[in-house]
Amino acid sequence: MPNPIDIAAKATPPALARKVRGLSDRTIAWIFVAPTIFLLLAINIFPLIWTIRLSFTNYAANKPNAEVKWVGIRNYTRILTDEDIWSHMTTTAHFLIWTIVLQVIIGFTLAWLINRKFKGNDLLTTLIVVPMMLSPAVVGNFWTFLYQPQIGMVNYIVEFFTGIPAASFSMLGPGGLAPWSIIIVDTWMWTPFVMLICLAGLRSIPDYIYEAAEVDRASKWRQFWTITVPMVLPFLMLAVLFRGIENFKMFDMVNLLTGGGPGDETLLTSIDLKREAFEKWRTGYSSAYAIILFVTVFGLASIYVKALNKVKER
Amino acid sequence: MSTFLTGLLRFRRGPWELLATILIALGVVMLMQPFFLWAYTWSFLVTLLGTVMFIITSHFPE
Amino acid sequence: MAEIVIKNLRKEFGAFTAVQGSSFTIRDGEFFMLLGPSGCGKTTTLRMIAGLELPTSGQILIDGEDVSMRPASQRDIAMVFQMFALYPHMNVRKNIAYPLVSQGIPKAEVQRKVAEVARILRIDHMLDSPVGGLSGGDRQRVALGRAIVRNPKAFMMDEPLGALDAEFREIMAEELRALHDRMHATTVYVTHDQLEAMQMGDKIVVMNHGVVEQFGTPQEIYDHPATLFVADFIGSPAMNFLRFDSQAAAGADQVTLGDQPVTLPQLQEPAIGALVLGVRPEHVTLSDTAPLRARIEAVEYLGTTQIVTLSTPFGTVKARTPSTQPARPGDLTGLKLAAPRLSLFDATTGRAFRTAANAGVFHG
Amino acid sequence: MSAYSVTEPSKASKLAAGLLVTLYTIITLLPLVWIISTSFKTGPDSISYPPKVFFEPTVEGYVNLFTTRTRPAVSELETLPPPEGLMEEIARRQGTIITGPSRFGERFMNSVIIGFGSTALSIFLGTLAAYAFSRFKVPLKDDLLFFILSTRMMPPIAVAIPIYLMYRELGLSDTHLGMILLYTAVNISLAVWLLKGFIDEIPREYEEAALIDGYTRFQAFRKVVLPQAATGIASTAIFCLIFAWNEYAFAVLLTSGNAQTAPPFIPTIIGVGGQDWPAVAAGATLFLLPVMIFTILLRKHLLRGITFGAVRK
Repeated sequence: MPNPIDIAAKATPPALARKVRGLSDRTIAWIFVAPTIFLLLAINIFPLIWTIRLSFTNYAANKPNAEVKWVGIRNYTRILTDEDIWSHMTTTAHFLIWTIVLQVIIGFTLAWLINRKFKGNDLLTTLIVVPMMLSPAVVGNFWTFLYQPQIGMVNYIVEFFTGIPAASFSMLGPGGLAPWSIIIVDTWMWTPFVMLICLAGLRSIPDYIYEAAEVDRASKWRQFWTITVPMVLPFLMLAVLFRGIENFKMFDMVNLLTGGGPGDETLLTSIDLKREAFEKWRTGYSSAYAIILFVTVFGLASIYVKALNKVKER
Repeated sequence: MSTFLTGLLRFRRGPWELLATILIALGVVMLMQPFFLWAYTWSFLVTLLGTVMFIITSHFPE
Repeated sequence: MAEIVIKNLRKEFGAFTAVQGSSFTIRDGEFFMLLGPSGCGKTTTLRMIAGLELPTSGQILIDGEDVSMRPASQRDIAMVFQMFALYPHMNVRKNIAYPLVSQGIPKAEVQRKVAEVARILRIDHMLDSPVGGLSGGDRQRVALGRAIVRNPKAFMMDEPLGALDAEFREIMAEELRALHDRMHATTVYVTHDQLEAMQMGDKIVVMNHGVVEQFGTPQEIYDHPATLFVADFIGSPAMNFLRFDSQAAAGADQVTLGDQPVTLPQLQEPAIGALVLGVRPEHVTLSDTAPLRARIEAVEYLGTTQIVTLSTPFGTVKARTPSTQPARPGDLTGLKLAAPRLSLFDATTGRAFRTAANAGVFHG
Repeated sequence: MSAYSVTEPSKASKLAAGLLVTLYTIITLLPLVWIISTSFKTGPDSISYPPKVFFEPTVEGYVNLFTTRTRPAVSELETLPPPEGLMEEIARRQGTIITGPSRFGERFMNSVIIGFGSTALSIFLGTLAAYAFSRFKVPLKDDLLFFILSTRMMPPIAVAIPIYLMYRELGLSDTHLGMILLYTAVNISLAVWLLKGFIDEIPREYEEAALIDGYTRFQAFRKVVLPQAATGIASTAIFCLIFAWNEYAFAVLLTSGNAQTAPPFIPTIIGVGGQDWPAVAAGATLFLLPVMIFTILLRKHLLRGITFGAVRK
């Protein structure tokens, strides 16, 4: 029985139909896509190319009339042999590794618990997610209040539970706690992100897979390691990559919480870059710095997109 | 392993993408490790190579 | 391999009773079918035998051992799921090896067994491919492989052909039966397809609304349905029901249909009130001289036979007759019913009356 | 005997899980509760030690947030006429007089204008592009989609330098338009990816039927696709809005007065004599509240939003 729609479609030859109905699909496709591409070219790609160009010069934005000299790859070689910047990179790595480790452990555990499907888990999930949606800048700002030396909530709670006097340490001051303070805030803020993605991963495992494993005489422990973990892993990868990229370029929260200090204990590369570019006005030099960060993020982003497509196919 | 090598030789996407991914990851690790200055110095080139390779090889046939 | 005994098995989900008090025995090496329409409790029964659900009450004995309250992992059974339930992140080899590795069997032994099973199922060439890209039939074979690799006490199969297209179903049904004939493994097989059940099973349990309606060999169930439901569910076209009021004493071999006597197997219990006479279409013959009058309504040509639909004072009757016999819609004719193959049901309870023919068929 | 199935966790484990998650929820919400409660404290209450859990609520923080005040000498204060209006009265109670409105209202409005402006623009452009990517054969489709997504990954600081220079040339520095365009460029990647997912889910048959009924592509898009994608468009819009609302790095680097949004402003709130914590907390509360509400509205699409539509629930 032929479909009435098919018959109607055959009544007008496609080419004619297109002419009658106005623009061809191809033209429409271009009209629809072009503004987006144009905007991105203007505000992302053009500046990027400009940055690349600047990165080979000694240009300084606060002296627009000074003579601009080509310096070849000297900016790059200086950055890549600078032990200070290298140490900011390792500071960033420290921040990155610990936030990811903590967020994965807590986030996965939470997701695993929520997946027990107890009553009210939807409500709790929604509440847990709130910190992640807030403005990182405002979050950084109000945590400075919680971290206030002597009078802050955090110091009080530590004293309350451990007896260590609140006046004896400062979360953001000297004494080596500052890196951990930013790790705590980042973990507080972004654990829900990892949790949500893990939860999606856990929920993507159909019940019958566990039933099959049960029949196949696998213990709960074995089921966890041979089924739950490997099947959630692609999702977890996604979360880790995304958090990695985000924290590699982390600026807002940390800038407000510590501004890189004390000393340069929490001087992440992006904050260092901001100082070079907008305080010391070494535009050429910091352009090279920016390109190095950009290429790293872009490399990670391409792996991320690959992971994204892999998860999407499931 | 042998399928990986033949994949490389025949310009298949999978193994080349894997190689590019490894290069990028290696570059990132080199950039942020606290042990060797030379590794930090060369990290950018490794990441750049991996990224360029990724862009090219993602157009290879499956 | 093992004998499975089910005693008064009952399962409730809250207020809903999925299975109410089933009892039957699956003998060692039997290919046993759980048959019924969807929602009848057959899958729940299977899942209770497998240990994926625990019964509300009742007993399950595997090899004489009471396993009713044990989880699946302690029952030593294997299962083929409707959607196959292959582990999507493992390749074919790892899927088949999983139950062996779970039990801590040495690697060499695992490799040997997997290879052997793969050879039996003719999937040795795809052992290293991921299960994601396999066709339905191949997935089915992998799922089977995973089940048979371990020599379990029994196999559970939950509509294993349900996810295959029609063409593959035929092939896989034959393969499954051949595999069973070779391994003689006790198999419990759930299906809603009566043809599949008749074709493959040694024994069939027919369930409806959580109740076991009948339990027996395919022939017994087909020839002597214990209830109106079974009579209607099994066979295509279904058994004809002639509804009438009458009475007959135990020992009688006739009932009065309208004003005509109809001979049937000797009754072993009295039958009174609203009755239903059941007759399979192939046991109805057209004869112009027969006293039971009928009018031909439609004729459906099926090659060597034809299905003739007739209207009688007792309801519509379908007859399967040789297609050489002339039959035209509108003609009046008479019907002859094959006396030894008739069943008599109580219209109110739906139960078949005990007769000389079906006496041996009923178990409790 | 309770219902049992291997995939159903036991009652005890459910209870334990529920308790643990509840505990985590309480801990994680504590800082937020603390900030909100601080916004209702007086200055001295906010910095008392040990921290005050029970206190007499006041809206001083909110008054201080929206006003600038001076602290005259006590003798001068006594000579003033009685306070007019509630705000004045509250200020007077702290020993200050209101000299004018603060910049917070202005900054808040900037956030609203730039947020809504860039959201509208990204949704408009994003819907068009998403429709094209979803329905037509666009050459180099995968590359374009990757390119669009990768722009989202750019470190803001890395592109801020040339954008700063470019805006300086074009006179877009510290303007609403400049910020709207910038946020649109950042948001459009999310909009395209998310909306493409939503439009992919609308069966093509509807449009094909409309085309056969004599609609043009444009009409089919407007009258068939848009209404069906409405929920998707709405949730995408909320995501874009939240991003623009929360953004800090570009805002702090590229704006200073005119077009500055609230996030760079809130930390600069300094009261009379040191950091005025209740006012900061009040600013944070007012600023975070809309997002909290949106989060609850969005909960069904949250996962999609944060994974660019890759994971659907």
